[in-house]
Amino acid sequence: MSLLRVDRLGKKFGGVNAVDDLSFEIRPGAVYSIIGPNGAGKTTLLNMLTGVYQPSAGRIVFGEHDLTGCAPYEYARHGIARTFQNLQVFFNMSALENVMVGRYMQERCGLVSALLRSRRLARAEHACREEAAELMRYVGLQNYLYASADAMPYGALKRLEIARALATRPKLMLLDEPAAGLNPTEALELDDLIGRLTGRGVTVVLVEHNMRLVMGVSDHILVLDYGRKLAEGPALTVRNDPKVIEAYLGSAVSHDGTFGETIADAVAVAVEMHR
Amino acid sequence: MKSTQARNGFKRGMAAVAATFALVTGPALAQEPIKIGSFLSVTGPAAFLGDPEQKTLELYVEKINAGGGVLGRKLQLVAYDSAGDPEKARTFTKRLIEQDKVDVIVGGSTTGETMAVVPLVETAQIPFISLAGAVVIIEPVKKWVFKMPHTDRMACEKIFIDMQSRKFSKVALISGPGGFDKSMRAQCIGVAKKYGMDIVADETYGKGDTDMTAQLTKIKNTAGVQAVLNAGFGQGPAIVTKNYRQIGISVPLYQSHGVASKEFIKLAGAAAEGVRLPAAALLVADDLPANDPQRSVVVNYKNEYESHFKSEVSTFGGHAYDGLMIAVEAIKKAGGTDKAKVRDAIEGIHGFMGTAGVFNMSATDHMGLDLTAFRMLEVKDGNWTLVK
Amino acid sequence: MQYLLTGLTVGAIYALVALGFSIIFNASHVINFAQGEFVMIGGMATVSFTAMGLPYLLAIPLAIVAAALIGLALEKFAVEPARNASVITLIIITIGASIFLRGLAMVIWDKRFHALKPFTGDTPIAIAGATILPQSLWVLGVTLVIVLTLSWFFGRTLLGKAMLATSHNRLAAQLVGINVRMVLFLSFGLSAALGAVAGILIAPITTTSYDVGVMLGLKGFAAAILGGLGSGVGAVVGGLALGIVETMSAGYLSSAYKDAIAFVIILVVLFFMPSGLFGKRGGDRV
Amino acid sequence: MISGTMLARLASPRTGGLLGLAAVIALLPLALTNTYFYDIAVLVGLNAIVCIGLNLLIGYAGQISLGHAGFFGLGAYGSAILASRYGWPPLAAMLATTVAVAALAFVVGRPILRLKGHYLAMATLGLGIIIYMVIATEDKYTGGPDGIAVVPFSIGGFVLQGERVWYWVVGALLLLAAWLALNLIESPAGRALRALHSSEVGAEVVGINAAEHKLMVFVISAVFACVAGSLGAHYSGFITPGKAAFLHSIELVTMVVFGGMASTFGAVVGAAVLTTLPQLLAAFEDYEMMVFGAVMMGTMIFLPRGVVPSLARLLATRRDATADGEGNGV
Repeated sequence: MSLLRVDRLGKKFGGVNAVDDLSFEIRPGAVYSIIGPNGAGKTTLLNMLTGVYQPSAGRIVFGEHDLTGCAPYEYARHGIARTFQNLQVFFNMSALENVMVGRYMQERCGLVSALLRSRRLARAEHACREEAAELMRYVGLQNYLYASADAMPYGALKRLEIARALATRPKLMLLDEPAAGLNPTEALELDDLIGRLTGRGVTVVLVEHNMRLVMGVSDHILVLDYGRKLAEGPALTVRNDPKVIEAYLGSAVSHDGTFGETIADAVAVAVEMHR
Repeated sequence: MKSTQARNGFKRGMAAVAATFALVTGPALAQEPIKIGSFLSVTGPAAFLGDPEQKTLELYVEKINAGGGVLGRKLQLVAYDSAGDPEKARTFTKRLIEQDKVDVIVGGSTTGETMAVVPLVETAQIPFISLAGAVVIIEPVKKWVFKMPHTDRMACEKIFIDMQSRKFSKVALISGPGGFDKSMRAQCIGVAKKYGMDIVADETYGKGDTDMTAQLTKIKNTAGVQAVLNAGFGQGPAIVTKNYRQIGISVPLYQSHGVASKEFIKLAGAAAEGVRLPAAALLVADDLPANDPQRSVVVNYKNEYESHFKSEVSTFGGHAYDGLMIAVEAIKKAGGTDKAKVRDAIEGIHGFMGTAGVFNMSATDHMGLDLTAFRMLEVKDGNWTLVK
Repeated sequence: MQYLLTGLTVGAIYALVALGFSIIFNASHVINFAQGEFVMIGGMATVSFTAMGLPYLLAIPLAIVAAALIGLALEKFAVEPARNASVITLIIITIGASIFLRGLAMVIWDKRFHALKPFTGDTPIAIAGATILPQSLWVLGVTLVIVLTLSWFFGRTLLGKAMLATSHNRLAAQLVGINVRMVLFLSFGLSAALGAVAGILIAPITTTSYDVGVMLGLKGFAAAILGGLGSGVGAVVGGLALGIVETMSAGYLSSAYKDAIAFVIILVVLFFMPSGLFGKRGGDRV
Repeated sequence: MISGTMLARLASPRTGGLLGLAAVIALLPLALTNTYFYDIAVLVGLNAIVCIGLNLLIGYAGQISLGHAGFFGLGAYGSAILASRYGWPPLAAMLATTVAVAALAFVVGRPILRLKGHYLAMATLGLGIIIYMVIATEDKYTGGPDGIAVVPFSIGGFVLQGERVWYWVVGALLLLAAWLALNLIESPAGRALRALHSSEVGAEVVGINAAEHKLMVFVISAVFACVAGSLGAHYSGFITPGKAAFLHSIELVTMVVFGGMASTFGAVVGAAVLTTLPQLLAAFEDYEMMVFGAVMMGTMIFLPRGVVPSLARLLATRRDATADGEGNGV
């Protein structure tokens, strides 16, 4: 049984196909990575999987529900959470409140009881605060419990987004380049965090350039190129797929270093694969 | 002009010092001044009303004091700028009554401002002489409220009488967005039947509009229009007059007393030629025959104002003059500033010659002017002339 | 026909004011609520220069320069010191500036209305059954010249291109060596001058006073939004459209509600084109 | 330990701030030596109620409105027409007007709030102007630009009259308004508002329906304005369309930004300062406008976050306080 099914999905921007005729399925409980060079359509895909963009063609089915055409908050209410490549932290709040916003769906209450601050709400708020603090500790932000978001370093903000996404109690969590901009130590900690997420029963979709991270945690990999599926399969199969190696090295050479990170990663992958 | 307030504050401070001295040296020597309160639209869209009004009040309070004051007491003017905003007018009136404890209020450049303070003066029981135009101010009669200018209804009547004499009966109306404009429009429509006038078109323009040819074209295309009446003040009527000539409407154009100043002719330029309007005699002071009983009053005021401020006199300042003088007259008659007595004295004003005409107040008429107070004027060679 | 001519004249003025809004918006993303005040300053300054006996040929450039200087001063002393503040704070600053300028004008000049003589005579010209004042032709002609000059300026000159680049991407512009602060500074001067031109052109038709800027500023803003903020074509089309809609509804529908009708149309347009007629349709990038 | 939590509670904006506001309202009459001062205080209170509501919309949800005077005017005229012209009991007139305005805000808010930034500003401005024009033009019902008289407010035979009585009524309502606003801000819905202000996408992906929340806060702020307008009409006894005009809308937004966005007490301070300032500046006469403009500019240049948050921040840095310098919900 699949958790998420994507069927012939497409997205056009002014005549250019950012994502084209893409189909795949995600099974529950796994780490599913999507890789590909810059501009391959990874973030566009993620935006469609969370309702931020409306697809031009195709369908998105989550569990039993066809979510095609739904608004982002409806995706969230069905259990899909995400983080962003360009941070979407609420900088006008404290870190703790950021995570508390994540608890919105469970905590939602009527307007009247919000205005009058009913006893039930006050109690729920207290519990919410506790749980948010717990989640911050879980992602390793125990030192920032009282910080305001605009005073936190970049790496901490990335984890704050993960905590906020976790607070929604998702079934599926989409991480958009969680390692970008992190130093090597922080990136290593991320491996561990992703591992613990699956331990909690959350299915993870990882969009990432950091091949070391991808190869380390993925169960299944989808390789995109120019919005189309280049390869897909278990991590071991994909890493040995000659098409992938060629595309990666080829693109790296042809684009003449524009994707510096990718080149380094690709070489690393290539070396690793031929070992 | 620059700072009556500061000056007042200074005076008040001095008075306090003097009072302290008085306490030390014995019984008070100086008597309390008589306080005239005022709130006027010195700024804002009705500034062309409030500005000459305030200047007039200041000028004449000074003059009266120089002449020994009233009943041996000096006058003190406390004036605020209500900027055409009724809310401000209300607050300042409260301030005049509660804080400054004035004896009588002369002010209220616009009808909105006046009407906003009516409940206050009625409760506080303080005589209030309004300088605004609309007929609602004195109809129904409010015990403590009087007004100086002719009503808009009288203006309509005067114009319609003139139209009758020229054998017109089909009239087009064009009016502006302000309270004055709307009130006059309503009054004119109200009395039109009485004078056998048929309103065949009724157009309006908006605040700050820069062009009225659209409305005027509509009037031009209306069949049978014999005359056009423009109710409005400020910039609008000048534009209407210019556009009127531009699109070549040939029937006569009437304006209201709202533009009764030299400025209108300046703004509208050559297009103003032949425009008629009802106004007080002040505008044609020098044209009045020597035996006209009003002549000396208006000529004196005109010369006084124009030599002092180096700017042309307007009827609006004249209303302030009338208001102040009637207040002073009433205080004299009442023999003091007892508010009820002053009110009764104002109501008893009879045969008082002001710039607007002869005032005959009564319990049922808190304005006291009749149609003879209005003169019909026409613009000729860039100047106001009496229509004979 | 008469309605169309009138609408075009009125619209041309709105367009000039709207262009001023757009230029400052492009440079700073701020709506300059003091824009209408430049219109007033242009008209009033010309009135007082001619009253001093200066001929139009001297008085008009002087008035435009005066307005531009005030625009530059506004940028230097009010906007520049607060450049790190949020956009809404800057907007409130410009509102404060407009009140200040109006107060200043009231003290320097007076509260009365003033007329300017038309540039070339007062005799209406008949065109196809309608009439138009020579001054209206001036309005239309000068607006056309200004629009052409501006498109040349932004399309062909280095400074113009620099200003355009800044509006598209401030950071990138900075990186290629454009002095972004200078661009912001100049944009205030330029749009103040534009406003002044509008004020001078319209003064002989409508007369001028210390508070004419309020309504013209408002209409200019509406025109800029209708056309799409930051778009030059949009400002011109928006201005003309607003002018024509107003006069048409005054002529055919109800003159009392003509402004309301104009705003209803703007609202409807915005509901279907949330960035105006020619505005940039940008989605959020995440 | 107990006293510790008590202290923390008192320092929180909801408890401490409200107590402070209550204390100010209770003690202010000591300084109000005559009814003129009471009058000013009542006007401050009414403006503050509007600003608290408007601040929820502008400060917290980040949605600008340049048309709120329209709702204020509708409240005033609804009460005036129903109560004075048709003889409804004032309370019933007020409730009916409020329901009608809420419904109007709900209907027009949906399409309008889809717009963003300056376009939203334009749309709300247009809405306000349309409301104003209807009020000013339909003189058969509204009395036109010259305004209309309003009967005093009365409940079951008891007539609310006199500045002192009104002072306590408006004071109590102001406290209520502040309490409601603070509650809302601290609730999940309030956090949702602040979240969508900062990042609409970020808010949506945790399940917040941004459009619904914007609409909700738009309606709430319209209701605040409407109730204040209705009270103001009964209080002053006479209203003109100026209350619904564009300039009044600008004035309201200025109060909010001046006092400090996203600060309930800032809204109160902004209303207080900008309502009393013209009274203080009356002494400057012709220079009043200039000075007023200069004060506005100067304050926004030197305290760009608005008076209350900027001063709070200054104090916080001076005391070198703990990490929570922002003080949300102040």
